[in-house]
Amino acid sequence: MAQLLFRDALNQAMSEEMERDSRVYLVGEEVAQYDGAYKVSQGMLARFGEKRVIDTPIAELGFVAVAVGSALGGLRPIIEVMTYNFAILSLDAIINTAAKAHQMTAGQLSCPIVLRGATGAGGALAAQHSQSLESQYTHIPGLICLSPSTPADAKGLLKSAIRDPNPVIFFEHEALYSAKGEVPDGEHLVPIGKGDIKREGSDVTIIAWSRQMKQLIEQADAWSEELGLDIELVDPRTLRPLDMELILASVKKTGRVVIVEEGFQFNHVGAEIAYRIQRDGFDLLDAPVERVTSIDVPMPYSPALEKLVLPNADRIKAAIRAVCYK
Amino acid sequence: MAQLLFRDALNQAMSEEMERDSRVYLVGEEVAQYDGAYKVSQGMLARFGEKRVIDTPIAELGFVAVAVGSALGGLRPIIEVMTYNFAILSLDAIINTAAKAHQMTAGQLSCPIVLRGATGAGGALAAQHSQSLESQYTHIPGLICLSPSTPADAKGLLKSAIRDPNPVIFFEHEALYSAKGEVPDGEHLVPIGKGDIKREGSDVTIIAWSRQMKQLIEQADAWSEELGLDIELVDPRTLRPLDMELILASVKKTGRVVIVEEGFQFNHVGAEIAYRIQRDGFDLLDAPVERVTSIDVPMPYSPALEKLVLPNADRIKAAIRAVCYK
Amino acid sequence: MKQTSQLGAHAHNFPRGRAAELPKETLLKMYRDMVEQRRFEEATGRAYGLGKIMGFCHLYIGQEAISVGAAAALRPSDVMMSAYRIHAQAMARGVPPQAIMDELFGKATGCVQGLGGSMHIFDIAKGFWGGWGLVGQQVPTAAGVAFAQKYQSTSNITMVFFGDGAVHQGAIHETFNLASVWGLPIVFVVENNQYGMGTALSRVSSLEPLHEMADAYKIRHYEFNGMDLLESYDAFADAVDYAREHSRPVYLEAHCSRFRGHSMSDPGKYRTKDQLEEEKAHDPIPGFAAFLVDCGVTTHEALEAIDETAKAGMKLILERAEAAPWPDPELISKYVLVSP
Amino acid sequence: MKQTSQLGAHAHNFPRGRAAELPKETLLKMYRDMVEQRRFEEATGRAYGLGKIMGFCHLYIGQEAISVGAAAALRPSDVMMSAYRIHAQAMARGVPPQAIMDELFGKATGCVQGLGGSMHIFDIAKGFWGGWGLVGQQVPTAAGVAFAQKYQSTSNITMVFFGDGAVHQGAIHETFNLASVWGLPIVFVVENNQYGMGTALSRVSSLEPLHEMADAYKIRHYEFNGMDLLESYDAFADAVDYAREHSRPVYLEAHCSRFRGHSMSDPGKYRTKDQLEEEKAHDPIPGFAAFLVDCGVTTHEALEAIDETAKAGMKLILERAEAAPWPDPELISKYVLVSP
Ligand SMILES: Cc1ncc(C[n+]2csc(CCOP(=O)(O)OP(=O)(O)O)c2C)c(N)n1
Ligand SMILES: Cc1ncc(C[n+]2csc(CCOP(=O)(O)OP(=O)(O)O)c2C)c(N)n1
Ligand SMILES: [Mg+2]
Ligand SMILES: [Mg+2]
Repeated sequence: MAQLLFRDALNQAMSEEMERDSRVYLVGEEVAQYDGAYKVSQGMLARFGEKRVIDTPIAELGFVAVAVGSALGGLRPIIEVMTYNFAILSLDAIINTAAKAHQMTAGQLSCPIVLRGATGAGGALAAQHSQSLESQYTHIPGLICLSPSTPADAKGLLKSAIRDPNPVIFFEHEALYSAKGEVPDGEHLVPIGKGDIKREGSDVTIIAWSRQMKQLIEQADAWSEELGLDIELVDPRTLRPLDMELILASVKKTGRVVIVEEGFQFNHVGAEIAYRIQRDGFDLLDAPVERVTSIDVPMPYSPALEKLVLPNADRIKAAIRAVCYK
Repeated sequence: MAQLLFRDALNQAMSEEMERDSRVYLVGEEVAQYDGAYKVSQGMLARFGEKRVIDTPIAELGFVAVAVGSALGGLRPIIEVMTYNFAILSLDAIINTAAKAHQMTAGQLSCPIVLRGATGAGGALAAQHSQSLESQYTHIPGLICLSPSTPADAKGLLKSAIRDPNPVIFFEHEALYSAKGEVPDGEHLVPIGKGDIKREGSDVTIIAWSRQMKQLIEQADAWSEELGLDIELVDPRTLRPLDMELILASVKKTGRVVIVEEGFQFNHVGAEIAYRIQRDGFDLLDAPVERVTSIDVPMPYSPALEKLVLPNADRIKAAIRAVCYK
Repeated sequence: MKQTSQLGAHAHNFPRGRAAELPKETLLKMYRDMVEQRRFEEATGRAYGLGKIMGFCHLYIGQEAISVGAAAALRPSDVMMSAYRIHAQAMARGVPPQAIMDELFGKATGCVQGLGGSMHIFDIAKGFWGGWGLVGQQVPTAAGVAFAQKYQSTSNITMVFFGDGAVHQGAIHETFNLASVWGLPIVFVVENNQYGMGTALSRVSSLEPLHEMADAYKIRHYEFNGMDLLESYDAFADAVDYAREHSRPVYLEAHCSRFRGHSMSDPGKYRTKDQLEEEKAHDPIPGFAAFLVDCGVTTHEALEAIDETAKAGMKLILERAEAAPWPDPELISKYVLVSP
Repeated sequence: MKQTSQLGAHAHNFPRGRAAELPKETLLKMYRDMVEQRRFEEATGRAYGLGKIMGFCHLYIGQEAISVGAAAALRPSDVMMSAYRIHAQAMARGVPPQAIMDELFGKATGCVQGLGGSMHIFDIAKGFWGGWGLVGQQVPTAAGVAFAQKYQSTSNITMVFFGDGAVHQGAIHETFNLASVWGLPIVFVVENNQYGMGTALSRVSSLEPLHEMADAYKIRHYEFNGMDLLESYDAFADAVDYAREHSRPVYLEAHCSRFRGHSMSDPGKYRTKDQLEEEKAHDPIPGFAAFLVDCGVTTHEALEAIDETAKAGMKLILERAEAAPWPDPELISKYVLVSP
């Protein structure tokens, strides 16, 4: 197994799939000559040429919609949005075209795009550049939504996404690009729709993904010891469709659930997971499901405030204690 | 009390507030010369003139963003979007400007807009014109979201919205415009953030709003009798911020909850309500919270299919039975 | 507002006269196509009035010279894409009228099995790619199809229609720039019928004439009389050849007029009766009929017979649509995701 | 790509020479403003390198003739709005540099109390309205402010800045149309520094020259050398007067050059060293200094003294920013909604 940066794992996934399938191309702002705003596409212009690695003007609705159209026309675009904050401008193309084209044409067309780019709070980027807007996509039937927490999952899920015949929305936490992790050698695919137990434990289930899961992986041993509670970490990896089987199996074991997510809280993904757990696992629960989210405000710039707004150790540990009545 | 159509109640609310405050104006596609695509602004051009009732080109991002800017500049626009399906194009102005301007300027600016227009499935309008995209707005801190079910609430809430110093998103179900109801004479305001018990009952709480609530009001007596269960109908009216006090008081009484909403189910408003009920009312619940939503697909055109996709009597009654273990 | 009396008097900078080379059979077929479209839309209007067709429904009556001229200029392997006023455009492209009417009735035998309705007609095999409901949405989407055509080294092109109401949507401007920079083989067509719903173009637009905005994007552009079938064919034939040969966009402005309201629910109070009558004086069908007779291509009687056949055909189509089966409930979830 | 050697050679269709009427004190103040902006940005760069400033941070070095020329043409009651490369623009408008630096440090004494940072500088009392992070977002927003100015019958105008990278955003096109149709008193200014991040304009644009796109919208437009303070002032003075007098939009293209990377994290590999040197030869500050000395307005020594004072001032500003208090945690939720 090789140690890879998250960004390089993504680069490998795209490059391998572009070798494999000539219909796959990469398009977005700064992806070609600049090697990507976050250097995810480093070297890809040199390797695949201008036809398949394409810089766009800053016109998020236009270039995303054109790429969506190209998928209807038989190609398999990987569309990089610099961040999902900007992709708000592209939503019409995703919600009203990509997600609906297969159904609206009764199967005559399909829309195999991968929309991918940075999400989350990258560090003192303030109100407009720190959002986690996953729920704008998970809400929409016709879309598949992925959010990896490790380089291995990033590579394996992105390869699966590129091969999938449906529109896939792929979230990369801005603060993960430089994270390192082991990635299996050779062909490595992670199936869409399958979650992963990142740490086995018996007392309390923590459900999280993306950067929050990475931080939990780093803390779980220490916290388990400190709290005297054996923490199980469940990473859904796919946000839509949810792997409820895996989640409920963990709840069955622990009876206690904390959901940690970075976005605004009101009807974000955690609310959906919590709803389903209480509906399908009502008798398995020994305590109400708790969640820890960002405080529900536009992100302040000052680092002194940002760290209070994001989910942090104090708030997560308090939630663990609460569900364990400790 | 006068009997008014829902659309006329909205018209009265706007007209009264425009009489009261010269900063208030109405802008949108077809609102002036055509009297509104759904005739909500009938007669307002004639009454208030071209300066204050303004037709726009079809350019949802542009005209909404300009109106948002005018609110920063001291005006109080009422912005009619023909439907919220089209307002997807305006989201950047709402999420990144309107919702954040007050916080980003540390209070130096505020953004008193009312964005209002049609939502929901109006009847065989197919995949792109039948969406209930409330969660795109309820998710965002800095916004207030209202969704009335009766002409009286429509008038009272819209007047409160126009007077509110914050950005307010106001949802009008397309199938409600021609609904009739009593509206109190004289000055009639409904407070933001306060729900309403539309029917008192003791056995089961049904939470719903907008068109779904209207249909429940019409059916509740018959169903209570048929099922031998006394139904309580709770209408939050304000979707953000939620009146959890009222909701939990009802749950305390009944111990059983069904949420009925028309939109796609995944992380819609009902998920948030359910999450909060189980967290804050865990010990009050005798059964898991159930929800009835539209089937999670892009809406088919054929009336034969549409009626199966929308929440219907069979599915709602089954959910009531389920939470009552009947 | 552009006076309809100007409909016949535009500057042209495209080669004229190619229509004159069309064989007699083609001219007659084009006439028949216009008549069938007209009769189809009239039948649609009646069925809507009877509650057989639901939802939003927009008739194309008055604009038939555009759909027919365009279709005649395209190859079967080219792509045509449009908005929601599309029954006639789909017919022009060869989609069977029965499949369209069944779709309007919401039946399983419709061209999209009842999932789409009036606004969402698709028949990919025939090169008709819908059928999109958000004003402007189809424009970048179509540019994407043109992108794929170029990427795959086909010699096909894409033609996309939109209305005068759509020209202010930012997406269209973003697309013009991309199409120019990337050299996409696409023909943009604005059908300028002077109204977006009830709003006269001049009340909300500073773009006049519309097609000149293409100058900024270095895109070839011109206007033509969309009420004149021969001029329409000439304009499209030139644009299609240019886009194919140079792999470059073209922007055409078709001046035209819709004789009915915006949709079935629009009483059309924003036009006076006189104004409407004036517009109807430019009806493309009698105009072309007169031409065919004048040139000795055919006789009045033969044209009458075409009309009678079309009318009878529509009666049958309505009966069959009525008798067709409703879709199976399983359809609801069948095409949400592509099955693996 | 536009060669920088062309920076001094543009067609002009605005009246020249108004700068010549400016009093000596004003000319000196304008020089001082440019120098202070330059020194402020250099100080900002150093503080960023030391980790005192976080997040994204974009320096204005090279473009000072634009901010200063613009501000000199505006009235205090006018509104100036911009994107995220704004420290210098805010200073030009009179926002105290200390309040800006404190904001960059994330301190409670910043102009938005630490909530905004580098990209989101606001001081409404001074007529500086930010400070917006989505490319193009400020343009329709500013048009809305102009709408309010007109609605309220003020004689104020709004001036809004955006970059060459923003000109393809659909929102800007939608806004141009609205501003023209509604007759809004607004000056649109594109600062064409030839790059949007690492992308040279010509690689992604068919708009050349940029300002000519305004033709389609019937908006007055012209270009000027944004590296020349006097030309800049002339251009802005004319535009501001025109917008105010006629309640009409104007579109200005300012040709310019940024001497640093896009943001602090951009190594700027897309420009050769030679190219950058060539651009720096047009530095507006020494150019204006030479003019002032040549005309006998002042001496080299006096200008040196201005620079020394500015440098010393920045040292103090950094020290104070360092010492300023962090915001109170209560600020987090204080301004999410307007308190009743
Ligand atoms: C994004 C969006 N905004 C608004 C509408 C509502 N709408 C439907 S058609 C229409 C008018 C379009 O006029 P035009 O483009 O001229 O086409 P025409 O109807 O004349 O063929 C409007 C406003 C919509 N469907 N989509
Ligand atoms: C909508 C949106 N898309 C992309 C970005 C990322 N981005 C920030 S600045 C920038 C380049 C803008 O260049 P230009 O408009 O020329 O301004 P300059 O930086 O040269 O001042 C990009 C792509 C963004 N902030 N917002
Ligand atoms: Mg039209
Ligand atoms: Mg630039």
